[in-house]
Amino acid sequence: MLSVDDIHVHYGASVHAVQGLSLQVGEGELVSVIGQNGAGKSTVLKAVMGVVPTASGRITFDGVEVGASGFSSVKQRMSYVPESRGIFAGLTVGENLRLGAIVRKDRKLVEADIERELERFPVLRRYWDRGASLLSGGEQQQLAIARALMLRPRLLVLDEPTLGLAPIVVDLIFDVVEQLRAEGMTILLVEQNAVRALEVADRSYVVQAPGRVLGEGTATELAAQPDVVDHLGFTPEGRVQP
Amino acid sequence: MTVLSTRLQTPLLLIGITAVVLAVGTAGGPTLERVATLSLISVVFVVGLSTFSGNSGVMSFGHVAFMAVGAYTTAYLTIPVPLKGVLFANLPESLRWLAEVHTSASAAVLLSCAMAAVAGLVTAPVVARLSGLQSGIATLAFLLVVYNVLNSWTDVTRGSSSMIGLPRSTTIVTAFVAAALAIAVGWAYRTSRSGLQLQAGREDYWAAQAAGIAVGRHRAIAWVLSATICGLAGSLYASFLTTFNVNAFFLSATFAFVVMIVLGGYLSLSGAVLGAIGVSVLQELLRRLQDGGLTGGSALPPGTANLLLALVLLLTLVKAPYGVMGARELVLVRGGRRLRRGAQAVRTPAGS
Amino acid sequence: MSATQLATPPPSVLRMAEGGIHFDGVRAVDGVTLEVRSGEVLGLIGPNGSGKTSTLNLLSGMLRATSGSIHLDDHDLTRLSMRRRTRFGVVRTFQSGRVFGRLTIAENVEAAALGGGLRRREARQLTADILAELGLEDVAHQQADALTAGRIRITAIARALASRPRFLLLDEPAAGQNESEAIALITAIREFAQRRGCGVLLVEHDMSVVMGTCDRLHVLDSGRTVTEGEPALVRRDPKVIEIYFGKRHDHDAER
Amino acid sequence: GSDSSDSGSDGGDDTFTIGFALSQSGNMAPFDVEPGNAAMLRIEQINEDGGIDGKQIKTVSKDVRSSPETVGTAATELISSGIDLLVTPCDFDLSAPGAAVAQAASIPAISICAGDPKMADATTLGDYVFSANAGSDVEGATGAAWAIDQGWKNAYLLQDESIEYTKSAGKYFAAAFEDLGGTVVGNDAFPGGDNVNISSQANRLKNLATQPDFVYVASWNPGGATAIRQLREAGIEVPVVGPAALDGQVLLDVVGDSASDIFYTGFACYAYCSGGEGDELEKFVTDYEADYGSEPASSYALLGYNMVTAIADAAGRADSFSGADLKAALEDSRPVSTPIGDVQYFSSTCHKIIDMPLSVIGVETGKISFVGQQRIDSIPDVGDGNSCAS
Amino acid sequence: MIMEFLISAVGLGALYALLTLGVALMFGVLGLMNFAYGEILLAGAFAMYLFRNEPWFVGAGMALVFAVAVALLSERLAFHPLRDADPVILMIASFAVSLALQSIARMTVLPRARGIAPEPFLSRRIEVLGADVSVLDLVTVGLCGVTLVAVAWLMGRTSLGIQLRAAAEDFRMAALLGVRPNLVIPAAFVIVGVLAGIGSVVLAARQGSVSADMGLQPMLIGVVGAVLGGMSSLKGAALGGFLLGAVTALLETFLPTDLIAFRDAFLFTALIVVLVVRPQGLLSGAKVRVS
Ligand SMILES: Nc1ncnc2c1ncn2[C@@H]1O[C@H](COP(=O)(O)OP(=O)(O)OP(=O)(O)O)[C@@H](O)[C@H]1O
Ligand SMILES: Nc1ncnc2c1ncn2[C@@H]1O[C@H](COP(=O)(O)OP(=O)(O)OP(=O)(O)O)[C@@H](O)[C@H]1O
Ligand SMILES: [Mg+2]
Ligand SMILES: [Mg+2]
Repeated sequence: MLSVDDIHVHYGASVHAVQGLSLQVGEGELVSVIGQNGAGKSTVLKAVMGVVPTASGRITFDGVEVGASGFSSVKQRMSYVPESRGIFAGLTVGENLRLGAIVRKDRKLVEADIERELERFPVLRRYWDRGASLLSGGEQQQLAIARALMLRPRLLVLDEPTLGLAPIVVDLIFDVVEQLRAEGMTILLVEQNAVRALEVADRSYVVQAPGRVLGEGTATELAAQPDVVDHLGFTPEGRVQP
Repeated sequence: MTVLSTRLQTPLLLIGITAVVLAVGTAGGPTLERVATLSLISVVFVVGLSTFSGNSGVMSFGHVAFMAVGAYTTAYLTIPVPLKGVLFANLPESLRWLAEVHTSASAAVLLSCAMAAVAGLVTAPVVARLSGLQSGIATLAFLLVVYNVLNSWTDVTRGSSSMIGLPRSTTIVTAFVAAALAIAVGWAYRTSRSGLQLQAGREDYWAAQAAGIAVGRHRAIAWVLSATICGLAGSLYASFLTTFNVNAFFLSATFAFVVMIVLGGYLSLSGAVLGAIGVSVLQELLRRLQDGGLTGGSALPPGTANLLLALVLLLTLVKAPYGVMGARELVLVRGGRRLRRGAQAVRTPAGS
Repeated sequence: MSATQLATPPPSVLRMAEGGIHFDGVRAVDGVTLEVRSGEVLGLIGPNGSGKTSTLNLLSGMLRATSGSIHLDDHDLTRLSMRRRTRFGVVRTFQSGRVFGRLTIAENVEAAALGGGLRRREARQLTADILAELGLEDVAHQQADALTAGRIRITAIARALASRPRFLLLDEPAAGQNESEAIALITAIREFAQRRGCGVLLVEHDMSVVMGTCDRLHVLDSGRTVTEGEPALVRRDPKVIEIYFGKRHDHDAER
Repeated sequence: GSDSSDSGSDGGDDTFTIGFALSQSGNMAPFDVEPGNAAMLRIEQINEDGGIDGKQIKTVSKDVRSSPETVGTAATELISSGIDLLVTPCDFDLSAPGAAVAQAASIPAISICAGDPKMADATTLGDYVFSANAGSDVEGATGAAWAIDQGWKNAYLLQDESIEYTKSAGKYFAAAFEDLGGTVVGNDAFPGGDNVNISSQANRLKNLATQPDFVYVASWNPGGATAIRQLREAGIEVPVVGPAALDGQVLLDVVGDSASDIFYTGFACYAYCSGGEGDELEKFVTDYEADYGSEPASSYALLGYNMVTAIADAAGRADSFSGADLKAALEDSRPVSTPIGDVQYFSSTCHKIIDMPLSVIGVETGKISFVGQQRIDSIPDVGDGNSCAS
Repeated sequence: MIMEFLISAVGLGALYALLTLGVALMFGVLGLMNFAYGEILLAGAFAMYLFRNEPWFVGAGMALVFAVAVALLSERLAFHPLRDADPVILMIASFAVSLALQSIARMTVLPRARGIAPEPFLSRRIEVLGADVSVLDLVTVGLCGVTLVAVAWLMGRTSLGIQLRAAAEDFRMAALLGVRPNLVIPAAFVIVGVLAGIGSVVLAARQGSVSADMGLQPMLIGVVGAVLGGMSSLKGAALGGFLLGAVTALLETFLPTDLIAFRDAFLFTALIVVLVVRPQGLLSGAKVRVS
């Protein structure tokens, strides 16, 4: 469904952050990307969302090229939770949430979806009328995820969605992710919590700076690759190496 | 290259560039000499402005007022006493002595700087307290106040009438010396303890506070220092033109200087210097172009020069949104003449 | 860090008594009393929005307490500005990094050293030491803007260290770090605290970091203290499990 | 080769070169463009008539773009290109830097229409500096004399504080009016500029115990016109008198069709103004329109035209075109004939027009028309060292 | 008499509030301190001049059209390519736009000031509560009120308003959510153009003249008033503008004649004092948390 083919991304003239990375996400699949700080994970997601231009390579979603003229990720129903959360500080929590569904025409269902998200993240209901920047870090993260879900996306792109969340909310997020996957949503997930990421994902990519794939496959498959295990510092089946 | 010489590269290069202006001006006949002198005076002013704005990140619209203070002080100190008797016939009793004082040209320059510094000191507490846009508007308000007082206090300032009869003591050489001095001082401040802390405050006020940096105090220091340099520019300007009136120190001058500093790159001293010289050269080229001096006689419609200036300004901003220099400084690396790449201003897409 | 400028200060205590702050009806912090002693790492945990950052804001002077008091030993800090508190040695970092974007990493650290009142030469020396200690030498002359989120967080910590803290208040320093990096960071913080006799207040959600670093834990919920004590005990507290760790916490702690 | 390095000092030259450093662009251009055009028109005419004693007048123009620095630069450039005489902008302050350059080079500099009386003083900017206008002192005093002639005894002075021209017009009006036996029953001021709001001033005036016979509005366009309009809107219907800077089509447009009883002392009545045309004036307007496509929009244009007549007259009498000789001839001006009658230009102490009849012009229900000519014998001495005062 | 002073102060205050609103909107929404606002006003006023022989409402309508057209044009040519630039740069760009528009106006249609005859209806005076009041002042107050309410509703309650504020704050993120910046940002310029158009109608009616540099002072008033009131709050901005106007009128009323020339010095000193006491402006807008 999503296909990233040998892309290169530069920042300015001197930083070549992604160098020939490819990855595939099939319909209904949950794919995670893990790797060290600065490996280029976020950059790949940005490229997928058309936030940064690719110098070469192709990214297609449903056969349509991303970044080609006229393409809008929203039209393709792709939702994105960026690393920086992208909360609008000048808007209220409610306005932020509504903004997630700004392109949707089905007003009634939107209201229902808002209700669903408020059930899921009660804190949002509590602060509905408040400026979004006043929320605590973790509360903002919840808002960002809820907003992304408001689109009813076909592809959900999450960049470290559990950043700054309390363990109990981290569990909630992973539950949500699993549930969405069960409902058939396609998800591309970047996560520092590699253990959990490998656990929930159908397949994972291990990325190494500067933006290259080191290994790819299910947790078990990855566990069989010595350089991956070496790089991660633990076996991807869930146990910390001594 | 030793540490010392790397540190001194930028100011030396910049002084070298102003020396080129001096050379061209000296060799090129009276008109060119005049233009070169005025552009060197602009360098002094813009370096002064940059000492505040470049380090603090607050764009000031008020510095022209310091220039005015310098110019008026110079006028009071150097206009021959008999002429002053005529010009300031209605001085209030308490200020009568002003009509009698007279100093040498060099003392006048020093006192002009001192007066501008005093004006800077008086206003410094306000600047120390305000940041960002508020500060920008406060500086604008300061300019409006100074302009209004100069324009209306006719008995003392001659109101909107020109000051006349100043002896011509600014030459292209003194202008060059002043520009070199200003660059040296500007650079010394930029790399000083206070300068670095102020730049930190520019980047993030709260983080700087958390690092124990008294941003307001450093802003005030930079303000007073830059006021002094701008006072110098005003003094040079007055004794170069030998006549001026209050309108020379108002919005159009402010905008002209702000254009210089922004085009060059308002965060860097090199940007200030290059902007001042570049825009001066551009202005003169456009003037000659419009008068037909470049096209061999056929003059362009009046106003073309201003229009072209606006277009060049816009185009430059579109091509180089942080000015020509961005936040970089001019350096020579290992003998080869090129700009340092390290400090480019890459913005993070989608925030970071 | 060179010993010349940094003789270990006498042991001391940073204490907030009954501190509170509210924003338009929300009691973000509601009568919290806590103490950090030099040389120890106190973990401050709690659900999202429980008032951890706000507590840190009160201690650092970013926010003025609406009630309660803050003392460093006998000095009353309650009314002092953030900057003055930094000069007293109470130094914080921010949840979002907040480096000086268009300065280099070295300048970031040096500016803080100068802000702490050091002379130029001393500041340069201290900067070099800190950069070496945190492994930032290779990027010392890069502009801070161009770094990854992880490096930015480390730079923020380096900058805090340059203020020569007696008490270091860290807001989620390990967020966005992967495991090995987080561990390296913990080690650095711990070592620093012990060597310098510096007290650390650590706000963090990553349990491996919290459990591995903290001497004591203080748990907040809705702006109030839930419990306080040894990490091992707190982790088993059913109340804390209910509001914070959740059912799966055992798994978490293992990673 | 007239434009080579042979400057004005070379008397054997067969051309006479005038350098024009006027604002053709920028905010001061409206004041310079028409007088400049009219001056060029007059030069053309003189050249067609055979020039000055057979010598053609040559012109070089530089746009000074309303900027004082550019005036100096343009003047330097013009003088080094060998002009015999420099014409500087209508505004005194914009003229000054150019005049200073000319003074240093001993080349006469004449402001095309500066009205500030200080321009007239040979000791201030220097003895090579002149202005081809009568000055706001004359205008103020003339307005006062005319009002007295109407039998008006009580005046109210509404002073625009924005420029020197308006300040001295007001000052000389008040002095002359009291000299002539009138009373200034009150005065008020407003800051002027293009954002005029005089409702407070109007309210104060309306609540005055003694209502004046007329209001002297010492202001300039377009702010002055706006002030008059706002006076009328506030219900103040007494006559209004003002100086020449109120002159022009714009006054009529601003005050509108229903406004009446507005008078000012202009230089001529033509084009938009009816009733004053003599044949010569009519010819000036037609010639101007033929050259520039529109009628002049204010009577300042005529000042530029007359200036050239005076310059040509002096140059014709000068021993050579050297700066010193030209200056001497200028200071020894004799009355020259102009479309508005004889005008007496400079003397050695008074470097502006010494004697010129001013036209009193009135606005009556949307029409501007000639009311009469007014001459004054002397300018009151207000103690500001005015070298042209009696 | 006091009543008359008050009404004229309120009238001027309302005009200033109108001017300020446009500047504040542009800043609040786009981070653009628009120095070219004065030339947008100029365009409106010029339309009033051009259509001075038509019925008054035709001129007023065309003023809106002209102002909107110039606003849109400036967006397209200058601000569009600079969308990500920082506020100082945008401000300087707007200054360049202002310079260019002014030069063009001078070179083509407005080489010198032009007059617009008074509209009899607006220059009438009527009796209100025993005071003799100008209709223009009343109309200004009414227009200001209606505009304020309309803008507040538009920005706060409509989807366009939300999208605008979002796009202003984070251009890329808004686009990722489906906000179409290429529609929404020009929409902001349209709104600002309409505001400027209304302002220019009032301005033209008061001043009766149009000149190439007429926009400068109103623009300064707008900028200063907006900062005084608190940049990020429209209500604050309107209040700031209103106070600026009212205080100006009061100073003119109560300053002795020989000090009236110093009106601006008093006014702006007061402004500085207010800023020092309340750096965030009189009404600060949405609070943004530092963390
Ligand atoms: N805006 C930017 N300008 C310059 N360089 C950048 C920018 N953003 C990222 N980089 C560089 O690109 C590389 C990859 O960064 P990226 O953010 O994709 O890494 P990441 O794998 O997401 O890291 P993390 O785990 O810390 O989030 C890094 O070396 C980083 O320094
Ligand atoms: N300036 C403020 N104005 C209004 N409400 C605020 C403000 N600051 C904090 N709050 C509220 O106070 C509560 C506590 O916030 P705080 O940031 O201290 O939480 P936290 O414990 O740090 O959470 P997290 O783990 O998510 O960072 C939150 O509900 C937040 O919405
Ligand atoms: Mg990342
Ligand atoms: Mg927090």
